[in-house]
Amino acid sequence: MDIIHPLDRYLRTDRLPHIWCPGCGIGIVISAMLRAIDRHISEGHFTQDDVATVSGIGCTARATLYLNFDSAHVIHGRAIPFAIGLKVIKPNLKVIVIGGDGDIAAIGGNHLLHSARRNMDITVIMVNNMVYGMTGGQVAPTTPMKVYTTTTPYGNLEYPLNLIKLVSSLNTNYVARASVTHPHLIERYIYNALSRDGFSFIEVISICPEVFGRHIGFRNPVELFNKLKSMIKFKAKPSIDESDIVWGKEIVLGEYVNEYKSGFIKLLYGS
Amino acid sequence: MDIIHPLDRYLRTDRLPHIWCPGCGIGIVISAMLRAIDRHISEGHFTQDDVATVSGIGCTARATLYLNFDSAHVIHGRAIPFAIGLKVIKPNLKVIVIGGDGDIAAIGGNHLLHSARRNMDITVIMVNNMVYGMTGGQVAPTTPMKVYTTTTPYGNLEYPLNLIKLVSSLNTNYVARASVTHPHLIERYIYNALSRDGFSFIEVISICPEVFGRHIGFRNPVELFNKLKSMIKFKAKPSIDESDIVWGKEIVLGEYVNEYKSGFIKLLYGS
Amino acid sequence: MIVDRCKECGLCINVCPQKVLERGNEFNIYGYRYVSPKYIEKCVGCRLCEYICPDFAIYVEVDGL
Amino acid sequence: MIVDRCKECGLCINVCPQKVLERGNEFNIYGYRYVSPKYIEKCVGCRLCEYICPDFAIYVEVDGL
Amino acid sequence: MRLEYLTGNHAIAEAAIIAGLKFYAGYPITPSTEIFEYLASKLPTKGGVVLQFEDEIASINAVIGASWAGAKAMTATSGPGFSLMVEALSLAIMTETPLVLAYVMRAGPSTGIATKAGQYDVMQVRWAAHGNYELVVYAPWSVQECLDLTIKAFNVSEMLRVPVILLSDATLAHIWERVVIREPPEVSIVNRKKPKVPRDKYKPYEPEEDLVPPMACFGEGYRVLVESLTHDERGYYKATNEVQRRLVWRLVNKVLKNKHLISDSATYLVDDADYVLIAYGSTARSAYALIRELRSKGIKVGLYRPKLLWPLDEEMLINSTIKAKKVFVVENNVGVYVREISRVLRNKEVISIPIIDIEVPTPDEIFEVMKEWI
Amino acid sequence: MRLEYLTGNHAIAEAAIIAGLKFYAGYPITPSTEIFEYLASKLPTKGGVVLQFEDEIASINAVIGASWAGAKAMTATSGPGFSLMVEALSLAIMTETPLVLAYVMRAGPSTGIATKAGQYDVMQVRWAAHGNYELVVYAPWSVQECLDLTIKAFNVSEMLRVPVILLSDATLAHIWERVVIREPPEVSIVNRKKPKVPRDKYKPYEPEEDLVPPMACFGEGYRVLVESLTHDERGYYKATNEVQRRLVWRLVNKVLKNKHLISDSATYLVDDADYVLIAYGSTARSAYALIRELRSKGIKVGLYRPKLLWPLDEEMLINSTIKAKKVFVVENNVGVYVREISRVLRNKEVISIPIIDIEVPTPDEIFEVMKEWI
Amino acid sequence: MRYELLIAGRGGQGILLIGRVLGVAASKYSNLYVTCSESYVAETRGGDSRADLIISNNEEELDFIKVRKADIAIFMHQAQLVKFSSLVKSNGTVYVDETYVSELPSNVGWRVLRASYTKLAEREIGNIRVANMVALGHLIGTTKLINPEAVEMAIDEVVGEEWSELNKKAFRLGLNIGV
Amino acid sequence: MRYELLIAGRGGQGILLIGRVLGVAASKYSNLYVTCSESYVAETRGGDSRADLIISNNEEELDFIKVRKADIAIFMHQAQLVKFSSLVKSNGTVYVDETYVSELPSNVGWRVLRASYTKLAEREIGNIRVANMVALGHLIGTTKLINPEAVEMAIDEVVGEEWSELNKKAFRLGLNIGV
Ligand SMILES: Cc1ncc(C[n+]2csc(CCOP(=O)(O)OP(=O)(O)O)c2C)c(N)n1
Ligand SMILES: Cc1ncc(C[n+]2csc(CCOP(=O)(O)OP(=O)(O)O)c2C)c(N)n1
Ligand code: SF4
Ligand code: SF4
Ligand code: SF4
Ligand code: SF4
Ligand code: SF4
Ligand code: SF4
Ligand SMILES: [Mg+2]
Ligand SMILES: [Mg+2]
Repeated sequence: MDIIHPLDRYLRTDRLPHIWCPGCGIGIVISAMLRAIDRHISEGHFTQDDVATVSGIGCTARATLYLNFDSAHVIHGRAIPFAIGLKVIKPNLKVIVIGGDGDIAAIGGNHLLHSARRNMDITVIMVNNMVYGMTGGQVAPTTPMKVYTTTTPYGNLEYPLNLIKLVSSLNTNYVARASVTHPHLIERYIYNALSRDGFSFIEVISICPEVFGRHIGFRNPVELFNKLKSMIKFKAKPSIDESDIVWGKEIVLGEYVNEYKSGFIKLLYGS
Repeated sequence: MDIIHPLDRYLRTDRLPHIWCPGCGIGIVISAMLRAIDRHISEGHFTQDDVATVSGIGCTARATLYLNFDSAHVIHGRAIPFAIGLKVIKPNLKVIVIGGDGDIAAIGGNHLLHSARRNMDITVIMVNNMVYGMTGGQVAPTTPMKVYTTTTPYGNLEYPLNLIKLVSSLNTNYVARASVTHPHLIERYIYNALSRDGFSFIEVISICPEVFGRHIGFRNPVELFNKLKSMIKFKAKPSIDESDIVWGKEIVLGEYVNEYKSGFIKLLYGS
Repeated sequence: MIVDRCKECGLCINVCPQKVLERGNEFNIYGYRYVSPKYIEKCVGCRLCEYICPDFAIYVEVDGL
Repeated sequence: MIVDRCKECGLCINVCPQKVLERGNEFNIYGYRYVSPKYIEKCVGCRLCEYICPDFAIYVEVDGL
Repeated sequence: MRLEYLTGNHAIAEAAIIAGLKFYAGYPITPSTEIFEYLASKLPTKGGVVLQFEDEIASINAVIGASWAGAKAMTATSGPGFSLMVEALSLAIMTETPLVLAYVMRAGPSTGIATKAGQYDVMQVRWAAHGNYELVVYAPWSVQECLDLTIKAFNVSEMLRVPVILLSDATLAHIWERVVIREPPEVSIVNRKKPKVPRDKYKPYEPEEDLVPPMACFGEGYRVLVESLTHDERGYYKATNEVQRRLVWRLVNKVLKNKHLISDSATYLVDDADYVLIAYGSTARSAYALIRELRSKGIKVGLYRPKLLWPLDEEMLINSTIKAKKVFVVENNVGVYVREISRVLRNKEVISIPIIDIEVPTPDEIFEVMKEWI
Repeated sequence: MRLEYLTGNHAIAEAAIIAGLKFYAGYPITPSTEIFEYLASKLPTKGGVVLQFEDEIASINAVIGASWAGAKAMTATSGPGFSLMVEALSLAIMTETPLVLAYVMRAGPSTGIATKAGQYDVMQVRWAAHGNYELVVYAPWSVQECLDLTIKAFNVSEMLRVPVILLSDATLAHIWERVVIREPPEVSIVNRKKPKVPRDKYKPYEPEEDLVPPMACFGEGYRVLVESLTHDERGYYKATNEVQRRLVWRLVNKVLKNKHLISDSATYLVDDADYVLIAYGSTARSAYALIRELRSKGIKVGLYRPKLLWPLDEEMLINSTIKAKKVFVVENNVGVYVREISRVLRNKEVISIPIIDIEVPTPDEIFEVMKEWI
Repeated sequence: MRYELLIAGRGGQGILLIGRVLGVAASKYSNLYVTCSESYVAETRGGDSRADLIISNNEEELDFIKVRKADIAIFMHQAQLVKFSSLVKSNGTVYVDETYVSELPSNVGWRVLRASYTKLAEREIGNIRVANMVALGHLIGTTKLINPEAVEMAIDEVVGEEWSELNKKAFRLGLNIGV
Repeated sequence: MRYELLIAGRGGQGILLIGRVLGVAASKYSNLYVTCSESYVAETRGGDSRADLIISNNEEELDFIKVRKADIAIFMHQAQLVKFSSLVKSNGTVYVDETYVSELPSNVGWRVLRASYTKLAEREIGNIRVANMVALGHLIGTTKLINPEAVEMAIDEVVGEEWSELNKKAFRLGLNIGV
C-alpha cells in the first residue's frame, strides 16, 4: 500500500476511490476525523491500534470499510450496542461510532438515548444529511418540514428531530454540532470529544447532493455547499435553546455540552 | 355485570380483583384516569365508545385488561405504534397508551421519542415505579443510582432517565408529572391532556411495594407511600431544569409543557 | 366497601384525615382482612379514601345532597 | 493530486481563496475530469482544498518548511 | 381492464390499492422500497394513508393497530427488516389480525448484497415467529402474478384473519412486464366478517364454523379486546392447558382446514413427465425455460410450481408428481424448500438443485446439475 | 468436582462461568431471567461484566461486540426476546462471531403464557434468521445437561465461530436437581483459534482446513474488519456470484463438515425395540418414564433422544431406529420437529404425538395416543 | 430405591422450603439423586403451593419430573389435600397438619401420620412460620429417608444464618413427634 | 414470434430508456408480451448499463427473464460490446453506435447495422443525450418489430412532456437512417 495522501496511513487505500457520490459531504467528515485522530496519535495519547470504529448501514456507515483501524460495519441502527460491547471488554480502546441520521437517530434512536443516559464512554459522530442517502432519498427524522422526498411526495409533515436538544437532555459529557462547510470545526470537536471519558456526540451537518440536493433543487455540490454555508452560524457557547435547525435560515454550530463527569466505565471498573 | 363502584361502568368488573399486589400504585393511576375520562364524557366531549386504551406488557400494562373500552394489550414496548395505527385510521378515537417505565422508556423508548417528535395525537401515561415489576425487580432506566436490584446486585451504575426532560426536548404539546400520592393531580393532568390535540405525556410516580419496596427496604405499602410523599413538591409552573428526580430528596410535580400546536393528525387530514 | 376487592393495603386508612377507617378482623374470600369504616359518623365525604384505593374497593356515597 | 480519486465535484475549486484550482480537461480512469492546480504559484498553502476534498484526492505539500 | 407496463414492486403496490388498502406503514429497505414509494404517491389520492416510521418494528405494529381500526393494512420489507418484524408477526397471529406483508428477498445472510436476489428466506418466512401457528405465503413468478397474488393475499388475510405474506425477490421486484389490471367488480374483493350478534353477546375470539371469528374493530362500540396473552373466546387471559390447547390448535386449523380456499399452484406438462422440476418464484422462470428447451429435444420433463408456498398443498404436490421417476427441486439458495418436498414425497427420489445466483439461476446452470441424473 | 442442587437456569449460568464467560448482556424475560440474575451476582466476582440493556436487540449486539473484543459472551431470552434478536443473529452468523444464546422456551404464540412451558420454538430457532446458514442448537433434558451442554455450547461456538443456542424450557428452567460440577482441567475448555500469521498477512475470513478462520480481535493490532455485507476473505464487500457462493457455502459447510465434533444424542434400549420414541428436552423425560413403564410390561420400546437438535445427526437417527417398526415423535407443541424426522426416515412409519401441556406432557398422555398404534 | 414425594399446602405455609431443604439434603449431603418441581400461583394469596420430589439412589430412575403416584405426601392444608389426594398411592404414607386438615378421604389405604404442626410450632417455638420444618422433621423421623444431620446441614444452607437455629429447632421438634 | 433483445452501453447513454420505451410500446400499444430486466452499476460512473428484453406475442413464450441468445442487440459502446458479444446469436442483428464502437468481432455471422448515433444526435438534434432514441429508431425502422406510432406513444408516456418532442425527433431521425 503506497502512502501518498497524508491520511493514507489511516485508509485502506486499496479500496479507494470510495463509493460516495461526487461532492458528498461524508468524505469531508471522515477526512476531518482522521486528522483529529492523527493529532491525538502524534501527541501520544493513543496509538492507531487503540482506535476502533463501528458503523451500521447507510452511506455514512460505509466509512468504516475504508478505515485502517479495527473496524466493524454491522447492521442498520445497531452500531452503538456493538460499540458498547467492545468498550466494556477493552476499556483502552477509543471507540468511535460513525453513522447517518437514519442509522443513529431513526432505527438506532433508542440506543443513542440510553447510551447517552449512561454516559457510556464512546464517541458518536452522526452525519446529518437530512435524508436517507443509501436507499435513495426517503424522509429522515431530520428532514425539514414540507420537503418532498420519495416517501413524502406531498411534503414532510413531521417536525424534524433536534439531536442536540435530545442528547443534551441526557447525561452526556459532550455535545457539539459542526458542518461540512467548516472542516476545521469538525476536526476540533472530534479531537475534543476524544479527549475525555463518558459519552460524546457530534452532529455534523452534511450535504448529499445526489439525493437531498435533488429533492430541494440543489443537485450541484458546489451550490448546495454554498447554500448550506449561508445558513451556518458559529457560536463559542451556544445555548441549547438556539439549537433548532431552521432550514434556509439558521444552523448554529458550537459545543453545546462540555463536561468531564465520570463515564460509565469508570463507575464500572473504578478508576 | 352489577355496577357498584362509581367507576364500575368503565371496568370489566367480572375480572376483578385485579392482579396488582396490595398497595400497588397502578390501581390509583387507573382510578384517577377513569375519573378524568368520566369527566370528559359527562361534559359531552366524547363517549365511552370513543375511548381506546392500548398497552404493552408489564404490571402497568395489565390495566387495559380491566378496562371497559376498546382495548389492546399488545407486546412489550410497542403500544405506541399500535396506538398510532388506530389513531390515524380513526381520528375520532381518544387513544390512550398506558405503560410502565420499562415498557415505555426502555424497550419502547424509540417509539416514545419519535411519536413525541411528530406531535402525534395520542396520550401516553407512564407509570414510573422505578423498576421492572412484572418480571420481579430488575433495574429500569428510571431506577435511581446505587439501588440494588436483582440485575444490579452491586448497585445501579446508570444515571436515571429524566422522562420530563427527554419528552420536553421534543415537539410535544403537553408534558406533566404526577404522583400516586396525589390522585387529584393525576386526574387533572390526564383531563388536561385529553383536552387537546397533539402528543401528551404524563409521568406518574408510583409505588411498587412488592418489588421496588423490597429493594429499598420499604415493603409496607403505607410506609413506601409516605416515604414517597415526603419527597414530593408541587409547582404550578415548574421549569424543566428542576425536573430531575432526586430520590430521597425531591420530585417536582407539575405541568412542564402546556401548548396547543397543531397535532400530526391535523397536518395530515387538514382541519 | 366491596369487600372482596380489598387487599388490606392500608392506604385508605393512611390517607383518611378523619381516621374513619380501620383494618377489619374478617377475611374476604381471598384471605384479606378487609377495611371497614368503623367510625363512619366522622366521615366528611372528602373521598380521599376512594381516590387512593388501588383496588376500586372503597367508594363514598354522599347522602342527602 | 491523486487524479484517480478525484470525482470532479468542484468543492476544492469553490473553497480555494486564491483561485489556484481548475477543472481539468483530461479524464481519469473513472471518467472524471479531475482538478488540476493550474495556478499553483498563487497557492498560499492554506490547505482548505485538502480539508474540503471528500475523496482524499488533493493534498498540500508545503515545501521548505 | 387496462394494460400497464410495471415492475414487480409496482404491481404489488397497484394490487394493494385495488384490494382496498387504506394504510401502509414502512421503513425503506432495498429491494422493497419502490412498493412504499409507489404507494406514497398514489394511495393518498385514494383516501389512504402512507407513513414512514422510525423502524420496521414500529411499522408492523402500526399496521396491526390500523387493521384493528378497520383498515386493510400492509407493510413491505426485506430480510433484515423482516427479522425485526417477527415478534409482532407473532402478535398478529395470536390476535388474528388481517394484514399483508410483502417480503422482497435479497441475498443474505445479514446485510449481504442488498440489491441482489436469492430465495434464502423461504423457510424463515414460515418459521420465524415464536409459538406455533400457520400463516399463508404466496410466491409469484411474474409481474402479473405479483399483482394477482397480492390481491389474493388481501382476500385470504381478511377471510381467515391471518397475516399473509407475498414473497418476491430482488429480481422479480425490478423486472418490467406487461400486466393486465382488473378492478372490482372484475375481480372479487373479500372483506373481514363482521359480528352478527349485538354488542353484549359478542366475543372477539369466538369462531364460526370456518374457525374464524367475526371481527369487530375499534370505535364500533363492541369493546373489543386485543390480547397477546393466551386467551379464551372473550379475550380473557387464562393460563390453563385447556385454553392454550383450544387456542393454538384453532390458530393452526383455521388455516389448514380452509386450505382449499387458498391453495394455488401451476403445472406444466406434468402428465407424461418422467422428470418433474419443482420451482417457485423467479427461479421457476428458469426451470420453465429449461423444460421448454428439453421438451423440444424430446425429453419428457414437466414443472410443478407451488404459488401457495405455505402451507404447502401436499395433495396437489403428490398428484402432480405421481408419474415422475425423479423430482428435482430447483432453488436459488442452499436447498431448503426441498426439505419440505422430500418430507411429503416419501417414496420418490427427490433431488435438490441448489443454485446460488445473485440474479436468478440460469437454465444452463440447472441443466448442468440435472443432467447427471437423467 | 463438587455437588450442587440447582435449577436448570442456575446450571446454565454456572456452566457459563466455568466455560469462561466474561460478558453477559441481557434484558429480563420470564422464564429465562434467573440466568441473568445468577450471573449478575456471580460473574463480577470472576472478573466478568453483566449489563442490562434497553432491549434484546441492544443486548445481542453488545454480545457480538464483546465477542469481537475477545470475550466469551452470551445472552439469554425467551420467545418474544429471541424474535427481536433474529436480525443480529444473522449478523453473528455472517461475521462468524462466537456467542452462546440460552433460549428458554415458554408457551406462545406472542406473549402467550410467560411462566409456562412448551417446545413450540424448535423450528424457529433453526430458521428464524434471514439468509442461509447452519447454526448449532443443543437441547438438555435435565439440570445436569443444562450444565454440560452449556459448556459444550461455548466450546463449539469458539471452535466453529458460530452462534450456539442452548434450548431449554420453562419447566426445565425451574426444576431443581442434583448436579455434578467439574471445573477445568476436569472438563476441557476450548478457545477460539488465533491468527498464526503476522498482521499484514492476516485475512479475517480466510479459513483453515476445518473451514474456520482464525479470529483476531479488536485491539490486537490486526486491523480486523467485521463485515455484514457479502465479503471476501479480507472482509471486503464483493457483489459477485463467486464471492456470495463461496461465503454462503462455507458458512453452511463449516458446521456440517464438522458435525462429528458436535454431534450428541442418547439412546435407551433401542437395540431390540419394535417401537422407538423420539423426544428431546423436558418431554423426553416423560417419554423415558413411559418406556420404563412399558418395558416392565414387556413391550419393546426404546428412546432416541437428540441432544444436538440442529443440525440433526441424520446418520445417528437412522441407525438408532433401524430395527424399529414404528417411530413416534413426542413433542410439547403441534408437532413440528417430526417434520424433520420424517424427512430423514423416509422408509419408516413416523407417527407424530403432539401434546400441548403447559408443564410437560405426562407419560399417560403420550400413551393415550401411542396405544392406538401398537 | 425410588420415592415420589408430594408436598402441598397454601401459599405462605413454606411448602417450597420443605422441598428445597429435602432436595439439598438428599443431593448434596446424602449422595442421592433428586428432581424437584415447584408450582405456585403468584397472583392471589392463599393459592396452591406444591413441590413434587423424586428421590432415588440411581440416576436412571429419575424420569418424569412430576409426581405420578406419590409414595409419601405432606398435606399442610385441607384444600390441597382434597385437590391432590388422587396423586398419592393407595398405600402411601401421608403426613397431615391437623391444624388445617380435618377430613381425610375414606376410601384409600393410606398410612396417615398426623400432628398439629402449626399449633406445635406456635406453642413450642413461638412462630407458626416454621410449622413446615416440624412436618419435615416428622417425615424424616418416621421414614428415615435421609439422615437428620444431612437435613440440618441443608437447613443451614438454605435458610441462612439468621433463621437456621429456629428452623432446626422446629425440625428437631418434628423428629421427636411420637418418639 | 419471440425475440430476445440486448441493449448495452455505458451508464449515462440512456440504455435503460431504450428498454423502457420499447417495453411500453410493445406491451401497452402493440398487444405484445414483454419482460425486461435492467442492470446497471450505480456506484461508479461509466459502468455497464444493460437492458434485456424478451418480446413475444404469446405469453407462454416468456420464460427465463434474461437474454440467453439475443436475436437483436444494440451496442452503444465498445466496452459493453466486448463484454456481452457472446450473448448475441451468431446470426443476430446488431446495431452499433459507431461513435463509440470501432471494432467488431470477426468470428460471428452477425448482420451489423451501424451509424454514428451519438454524432447524428449531436449534429441533427443538437443533443447527444438522445443518441439512444436515434438507435431505437434505427432498430424499429429496420426490423419493423413494432409500429413506430406505438413507439412514439411510448416516448410520450415515458419521457414526459418536456422532453418528448426532442426524443421523438431523434427517434424519427433513426427511423430514417438508410431510408
Ligand atoms: C433493518 C434494516 N432496515 C432498513 C435497511 C435499509 N437501509 C439501509 S441504509 C438506510 C438508511 C440510510 O440513511 P442514513 O442512516 O441517514 O444514512 P445515509 O445513507 O444518509 O448516510 C436504510 C433504511 C437496512 N439495511 N436494515
Ligand atoms: C420482548 C420482551 N422482552 C421482555 C419481556 C419481559 N417483560 C415483561 S414486562 C417487562 C418489564 C416490566 O417493567 P415495566 O414496563 O416498568 O412495567 P411494570 O411491571 O414495572 O409496571 C419485561 C422485561 C417481554 N414480555 N417481551
Ligand atoms: S447518496 Fe447522498 S449521502 Fe449517499 S453518497 Fe451520494 S451524496 Fe453522499
Ligand atoms: S410487582 Fe410492583 S408494580 Fe407489579 S403489581 Fe406488584 S406492586 Fe405493583
Ligand atoms: S371520605 Fe370519609 S372515610 Fe374516606 S377519607 Fe374522607 S373522611 Fe375518610
Ligand atoms: S385502599 Fe382499598 S384495598 Fe387498600 S385497604 Fe383500603 S379499601 Fe382495602
Ligand atoms: S492550499 Fe493552495 S490550492 Fe489549496 S485551497 Fe489553499 S491556496 Fe488553494
Ligand atoms: S474536492 Fe477533491 S474530488 Fe472534488 S474536485 Fe477537488 S480534488 Fe476532485
Ligand atoms: Mg442520512
Ligand atoms: Mg416499572
